[in-house]
Amino acid sequence: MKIAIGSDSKGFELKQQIKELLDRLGHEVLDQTPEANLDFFDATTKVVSVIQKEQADRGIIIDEYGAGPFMVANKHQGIICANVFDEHSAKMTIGHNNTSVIAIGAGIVGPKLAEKIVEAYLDAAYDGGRHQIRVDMLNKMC
Amino acid sequence: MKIAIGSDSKGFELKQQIKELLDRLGHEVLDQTPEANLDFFDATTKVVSVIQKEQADRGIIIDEYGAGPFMVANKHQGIICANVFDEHSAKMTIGHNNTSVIAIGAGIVGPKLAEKIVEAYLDAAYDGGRHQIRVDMLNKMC
Amino acid sequence: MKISIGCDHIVTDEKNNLVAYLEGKGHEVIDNGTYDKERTHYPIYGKKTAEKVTSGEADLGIVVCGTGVGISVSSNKVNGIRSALVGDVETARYAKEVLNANVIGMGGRIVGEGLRENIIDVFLESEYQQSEENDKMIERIDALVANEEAKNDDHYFDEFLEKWDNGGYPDK
Amino acid sequence: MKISIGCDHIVTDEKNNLVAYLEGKGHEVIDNGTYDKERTHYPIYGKKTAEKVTSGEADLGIVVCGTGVGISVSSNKVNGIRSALVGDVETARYAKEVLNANVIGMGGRIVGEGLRENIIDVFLESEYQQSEENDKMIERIDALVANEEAKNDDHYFDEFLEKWDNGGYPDK
Repeated sequence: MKIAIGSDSKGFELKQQIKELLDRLGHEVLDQTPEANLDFFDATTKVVSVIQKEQADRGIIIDEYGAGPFMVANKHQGIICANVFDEHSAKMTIGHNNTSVIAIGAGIVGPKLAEKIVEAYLDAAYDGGRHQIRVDMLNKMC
Repeated sequence: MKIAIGSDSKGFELKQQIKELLDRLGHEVLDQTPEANLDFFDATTKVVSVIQKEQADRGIIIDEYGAGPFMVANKHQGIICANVFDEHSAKMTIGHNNTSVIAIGAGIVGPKLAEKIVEAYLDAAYDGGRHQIRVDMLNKMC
Repeated sequence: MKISIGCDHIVTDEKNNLVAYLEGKGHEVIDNGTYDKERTHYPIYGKKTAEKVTSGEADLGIVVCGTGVGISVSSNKVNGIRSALVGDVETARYAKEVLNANVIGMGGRIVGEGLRENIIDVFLESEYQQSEENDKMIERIDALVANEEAKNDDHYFDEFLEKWDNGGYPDK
Repeated sequence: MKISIGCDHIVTDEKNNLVAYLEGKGHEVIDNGTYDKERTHYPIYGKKTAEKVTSGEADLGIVVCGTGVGISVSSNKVNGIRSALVGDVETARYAKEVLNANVIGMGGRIVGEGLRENIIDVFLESEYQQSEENDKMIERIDALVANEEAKNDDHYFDEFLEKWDNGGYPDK
């Protein structure tokens, strides 16, 4: 898969580690924030823009809490972003919400758990079916 | 308070950060593992021994998951150790279990959350009362 | 405080328990449903709950679904809402203090009841720490405007509900 | 699999739901109580649940109390038990694969039901990854011997229960 990734300064170290994981898993990584000095707003906007243009399959944004990227990403048309702090939710939110972007808070989620979240997120597929009405509703909202 | 702290190699970096936090909060830190190459068994044994000798008020052990230190610490006479991954449990387990040692998994818990866990753990006090019968039972077991 | 709350059919019991918890603490609660366990769709309740906050009828909102994701995303897509999806106390505190979040979302099947209550306590008690930096970030987030015409339109989702009723969505 | 399960009075409903979940998946469950919501003491149930594992009556144990701490500590103080207190899937996987944990503990008021079920699924499915290093660590943990005489003694806690009945513990 093509994965767009970005981070602010506080998420930079974890982003570098997740990039290595993505490499090992054989994914193509599109790093939208090679610079380490962005805020979460700019980092999120960059990743979201790549997803909106369908230049990547999924996006990952890392800052300290995940809460800011969640607020910013979900204001964008067609973007469904989950702030993920557990492996089970990572799997469920793809299946039910067709989540195209996840946010991870590097201050809250440890690096091993973050790796497992990313693995679960990339392994899972959207269930479609009855879930599509909710996704249609979200996409109409913005 | 006097805080005994220890880590294995994978918890070493977070331990250094928590030591700085404890300094800032005005606690006396007794670092039982200045070396970075221990396993969790030895790190745990060192911290537990200080608590058993009543040379420190509370103990903190950091490795990758917290699960190993939990197993080791709770095999020791008079030791009640919690593996803590949320701030609410950090507070509750002092109040109800009179926990003398906490374990934190640096691979699971991010550094900001770890700080909040340690703060909540050190701010809380044992409730005593009806909880003492359960603590007596634990202490008889070993 | 006046709290607007909403959930989907997966966590109706959990939402009802939260309503009782909040009322027990002296808060006034606007319960936007859902009220039973009949299958329904989280954006309806995320939108309703959020709109009570932007209209000023409620001070803050709480949304819950299975993982919390769907309903908190839908609340965040309402203009003027800054919604935080959390699973721990500290993220709730940060979201209020730094981002002045006005809705909090949680997964009723992810976060246990005691932790949920503690997260809500901290979210309600925490105060926005005003600063030029924080104000500016909030302005930037609020400037990302979604569809304004959606607001307070109870028929906004009718096209999808009609399609649903007509079997347009395969019922997995 | 044969699963031994125990809880305190704070999470009886949650334990009952887990029993139903496990039986629904075809497991045989030994329910060590508590069975109602009358105030009782978690070490009684942690010890009972663990002893069914060391005796071989059950393959694995599951213990739940409010935070999970008290009951999992008591299970771990039984000789031969390696108990893991967890709040996430990966720690459960690690505890089984590396430490061959035979009891898993969770906080019924901390971890939501969906996540609890997923954690248990992963714990039951994961297999111990035998290696010299892992074997050696487990040997070292098992060599930390608690009171052997405690095992399977249903009157082990009588002195404290008597004191409790006689008002020896102030009832906060």
